[in-house]
Amino acid sequence: MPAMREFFHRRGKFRPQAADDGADHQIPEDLWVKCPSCGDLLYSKELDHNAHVCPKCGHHLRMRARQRIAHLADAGSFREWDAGLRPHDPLGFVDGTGPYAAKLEATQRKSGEPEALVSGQATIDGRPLTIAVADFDFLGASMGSVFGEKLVRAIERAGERRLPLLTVSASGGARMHEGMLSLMQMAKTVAALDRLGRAGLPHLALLTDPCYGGVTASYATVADAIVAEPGALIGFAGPRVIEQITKQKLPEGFQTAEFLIEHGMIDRICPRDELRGLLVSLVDHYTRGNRRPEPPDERPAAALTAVLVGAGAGAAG
Amino acid sequence: MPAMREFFHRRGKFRPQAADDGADHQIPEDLWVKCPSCGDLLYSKELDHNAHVCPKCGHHLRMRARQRIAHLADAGSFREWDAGLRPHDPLGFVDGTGPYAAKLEATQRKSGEPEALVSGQATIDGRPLTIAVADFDFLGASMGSVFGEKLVRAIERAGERRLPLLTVSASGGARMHEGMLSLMQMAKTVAALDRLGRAGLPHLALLTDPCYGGVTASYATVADAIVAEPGALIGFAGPRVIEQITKQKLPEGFQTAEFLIEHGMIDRICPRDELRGLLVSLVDHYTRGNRRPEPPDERPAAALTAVLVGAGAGAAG
Amino acid sequence: MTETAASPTAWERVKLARHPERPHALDYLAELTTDFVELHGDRAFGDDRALVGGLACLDGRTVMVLGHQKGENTKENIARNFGMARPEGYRKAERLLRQAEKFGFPVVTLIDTPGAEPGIGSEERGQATAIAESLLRMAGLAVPSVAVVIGEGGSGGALAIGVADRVLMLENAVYAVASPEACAAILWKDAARAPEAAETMRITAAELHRFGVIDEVVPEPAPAHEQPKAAIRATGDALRRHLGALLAAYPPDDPAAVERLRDARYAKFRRIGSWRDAGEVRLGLPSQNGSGSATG
Amino acid sequence: MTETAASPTAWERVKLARHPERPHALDYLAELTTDFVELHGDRAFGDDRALVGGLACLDGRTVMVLGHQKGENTKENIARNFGMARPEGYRKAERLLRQAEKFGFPVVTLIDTPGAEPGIGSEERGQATAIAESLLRMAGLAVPSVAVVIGEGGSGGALAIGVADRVLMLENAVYAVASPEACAAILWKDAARAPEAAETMRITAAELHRFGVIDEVVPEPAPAHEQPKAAIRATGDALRRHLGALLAAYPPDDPAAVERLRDARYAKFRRIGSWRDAGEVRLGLPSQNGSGSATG
Ligand SMILES: [Zn+2]
Ligand SMILES: [Zn+2]
Repeated sequence: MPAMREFFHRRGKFRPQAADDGADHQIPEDLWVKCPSCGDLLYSKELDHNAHVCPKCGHHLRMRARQRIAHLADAGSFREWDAGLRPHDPLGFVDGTGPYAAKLEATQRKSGEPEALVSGQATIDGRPLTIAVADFDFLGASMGSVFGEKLVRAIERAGERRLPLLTVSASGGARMHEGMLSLMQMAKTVAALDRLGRAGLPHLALLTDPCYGGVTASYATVADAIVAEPGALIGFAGPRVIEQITKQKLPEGFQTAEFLIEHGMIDRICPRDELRGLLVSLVDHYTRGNRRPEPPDERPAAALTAVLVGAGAGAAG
Repeated sequence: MPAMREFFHRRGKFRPQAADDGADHQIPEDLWVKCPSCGDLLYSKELDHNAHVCPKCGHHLRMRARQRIAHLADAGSFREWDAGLRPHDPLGFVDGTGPYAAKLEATQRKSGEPEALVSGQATIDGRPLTIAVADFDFLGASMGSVFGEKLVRAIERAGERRLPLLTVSASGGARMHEGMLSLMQMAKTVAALDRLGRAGLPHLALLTDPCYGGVTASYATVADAIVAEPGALIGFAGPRVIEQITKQKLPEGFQTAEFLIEHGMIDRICPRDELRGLLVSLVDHYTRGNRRPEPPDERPAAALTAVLVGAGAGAAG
Repeated sequence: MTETAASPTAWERVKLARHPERPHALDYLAELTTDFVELHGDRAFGDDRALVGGLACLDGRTVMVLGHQKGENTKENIARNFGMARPEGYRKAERLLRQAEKFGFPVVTLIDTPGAEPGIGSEERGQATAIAESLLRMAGLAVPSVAVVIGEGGSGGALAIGVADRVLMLENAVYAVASPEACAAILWKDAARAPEAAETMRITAAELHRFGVIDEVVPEPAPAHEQPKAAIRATGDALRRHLGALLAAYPPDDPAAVERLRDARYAKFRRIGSWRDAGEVRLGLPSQNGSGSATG
Repeated sequence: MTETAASPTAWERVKLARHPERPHALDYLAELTTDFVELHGDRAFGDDRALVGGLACLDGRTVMVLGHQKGENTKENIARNFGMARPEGYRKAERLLRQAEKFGFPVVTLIDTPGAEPGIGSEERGQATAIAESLLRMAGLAVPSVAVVIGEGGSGGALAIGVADRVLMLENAVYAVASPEACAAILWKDAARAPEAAETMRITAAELHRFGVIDEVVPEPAPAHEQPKAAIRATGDALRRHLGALLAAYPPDDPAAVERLRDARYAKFRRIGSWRDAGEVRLGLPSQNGSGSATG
């Protein structure tokens, strides 16, 4: 995740919701949270009730993956998939702070998640869909083998069950600790989406703050409709890297959702309290349209499903 | 042809090779031609031998359609199609200088052509292909009904005979005197090219000076490979119109072939003396590739040919 | 300008078509569709507010809509560039047309533009190429399409979203190869002769129907800026009728229908034009509506 | 840096892969193909000289070639942006991939880039989107494809043209999720630790072969900058062998082969990765080459 760290430090705008320096900041943060935009101290329960939007200035604070699912999905509708998949250390990777394996354990303990992606099936206002949500608190939601594998299984199941797919992304990029295996998840997830698209099923992408690198440059932007949250930072290279390399001052609002829509890269910016409504409309449209028994390029849907089932790595929860 | 006239007057750069003011300039021009770029007086026979490229400065002067065919095609190989198609005046169009019908007659007499497009079959270095060449001396090669109809017939025959298509364009745009019937030739020619493409046959486009409006915005840029001559002016709106509307000075080299390749709009700029070689390479490549019995979107070639034959308006020469 | 009992002249219709209070594309969508979700951007350079597009529900069916959009006031007109699309607009159109194909959405386009923007940036980013690629996509579209000229049909920038299976046109809309002013400036050397140019260019719905360029004239009981809802409802009726007929003839769930649809669309545009064939001194005028034939 | 009889370290290989005299994409085309016709432009914004593409004849067959292109000297390096492509480059690639599909040309890509350009303009014009769309097109390509990492395989900007049916890699090429310098700067807080980072990142051809990321290592009898023709010829041999096998297995004139080809490509990338499944405590390491398996 080449770009991740800078989001914790740049201009003091981003608060590390879970620092990865080993210190445990959880106790004070449980009660009071400082709004990274207006600086107000917010009572964390109130913030929870307001879907983590600052009641003072409207800033959209980051959400954990399960918070996001709770916010978007109908109560009790979420059935998780592949919760048993765990990352390990295929490269024997050791960096300046120690082995990757140890870092994984610490992160799992602190975040309470086994990996940076939570996936499953849920309903939104009664509409069934497949959902895959990145968790920035797990190593900056960097995409490694398990992130990719869980996402691909979710995509395959969306194909099998003929359900729309919703991805909710935030990421610092590919996970460096798994080397090229991480980079290849870009190819793997996009390839799965290519098949989903040929089967005529929609992929709706929600981009949240911050979304960078290999995630933005792969599955997250290969979508039929791309929605971003207000103010979210989204890009390929991180702002600090660009500043360092180009020696140029970045323009005001660079890489915000508002910048992206102006440059034609996303379909909508949607405030969090209107997200469910927009997703329902999109699901309805793409589901209504999805009447053609054969995808545009002549592939019989039955054959496709068979392939997806064959390639799929097992039963779903 | 909204943009045509300005090419005769702008900055004194363009010499009217056939003026349309009724005066007959042919006698002096037959012998000496002034290079529009360096101003040198060139003996017209010498210019003919040099493929209308100024021996002094390399400027590519405009060529008549039949000069172009003689230059590109193998000697004696050209068989013309649809020479009997003639424009007429469907709208009863009368402008400040009189009726369109009278203008057509005068233009035909002066240019020696019945219309602004010459089409047929020829070989280039032994490779058979379909060729359609615009003649700027006929009302600025504006695209009206006959231009469109002849081009569409040529495209359909390229499909029937499974030959590559080469179009050589120069134009002031759609022919205003035939109103919306002219505009619709954009749709008609592009629709024919859509079918040619689905049949897996290549369209090579050569853009020559000047190429504007409805021609650039339709068939001429719907091509697999787009080649332009050096210095050719190519665009959508004419430079004078843009200057008048925007009140901005146009950048140096605006709308030249060199400007277009820098902006990603064309594949190659090719000097006239290398054109045949480049076209042979392109024909060879696209003909070698053309092995798939079915076009990418599953349409049986046989059915397509049947449709093309059915829609075609008669036998070819 | 007042509307008379007699038929308005071509030039009067130009003014009606450009009337600032005439309903624009989004007014039609608000009245005729539900659940409109505008989709933005060309995924390469920008979002053009002069050409809007998105998903909408028409009689319980999702359609992909595209339309030029003029502003309702000066400020909005500046934001929407007076309905003159840039290359980004046509590339957004092309993107959404591909999406319509992918999901089998029928396409509805609403044409209302003075023309594609003439400008330095538009040339730099390939205005001609963007229009041509939109034409190509519409010509080969795998789903049924209906275009409606609701106001100003200005040249190639209008046609870019007009290569549809059915082309309808409001009674007081105009559709022209160039603006009458531009035509007059070039061919009369006097832009003030625009009314004459408008007459001889044959730009009214009735004339274009006679020439086979459009398929049906949508009546305006009163000029649309006076009774917008009436015009929009009449448009809705025609739209539903044609879309219904197309969907019945080319069901989205019948793969063979795609080829028949493309063939029919090709045949429709293939015959437009008028010429004389020297051998027999005959004309090839469009025969679609059984009218418009003449001998030279 | 000298080449030793012992196997070079990862960091030594980084330096070999970046050696300015190492042959670049156009050198391969000049040596291995005939009649190369470069095609330019993305048809929307620009022509990126850091990513070249065009038609070339390989053993009597036309192939579509794409490659990152570094400069041969400082001046050319500036023109070619040191082989760092901008969105226009990836959009040109995507356009030419579509053309390859249309005409049934097999695709050959040559990977050699420090990475996609990080810059303000590149972000404005959607670097991420352009790479993602190139990935998507390669993943679904209807024709066989072979990618060769000939020098520096830098992150997403390299992978954008690397989703091929066969991925080959020269012995002294490297292919990495990030540059060792960037990795060291972030994870060691010290770019000077790049040699260590290079080691632990597993970026050499031999290691990536073991992990199932690449399909074959192309031997360099001597480092390619010392004996360029030998390296190019070895690459040509491998290229021809793999392309031949793909064309035999998936003949361009067999429509059913397209689906089998896509399925096989999907299966190839589908299995890349390494994880533990809690239920059985097993690993899902790539099995393609029968190696690289380990227990956690
Ligand atoms: Zn706040
Ligand atoms: Zn000269």
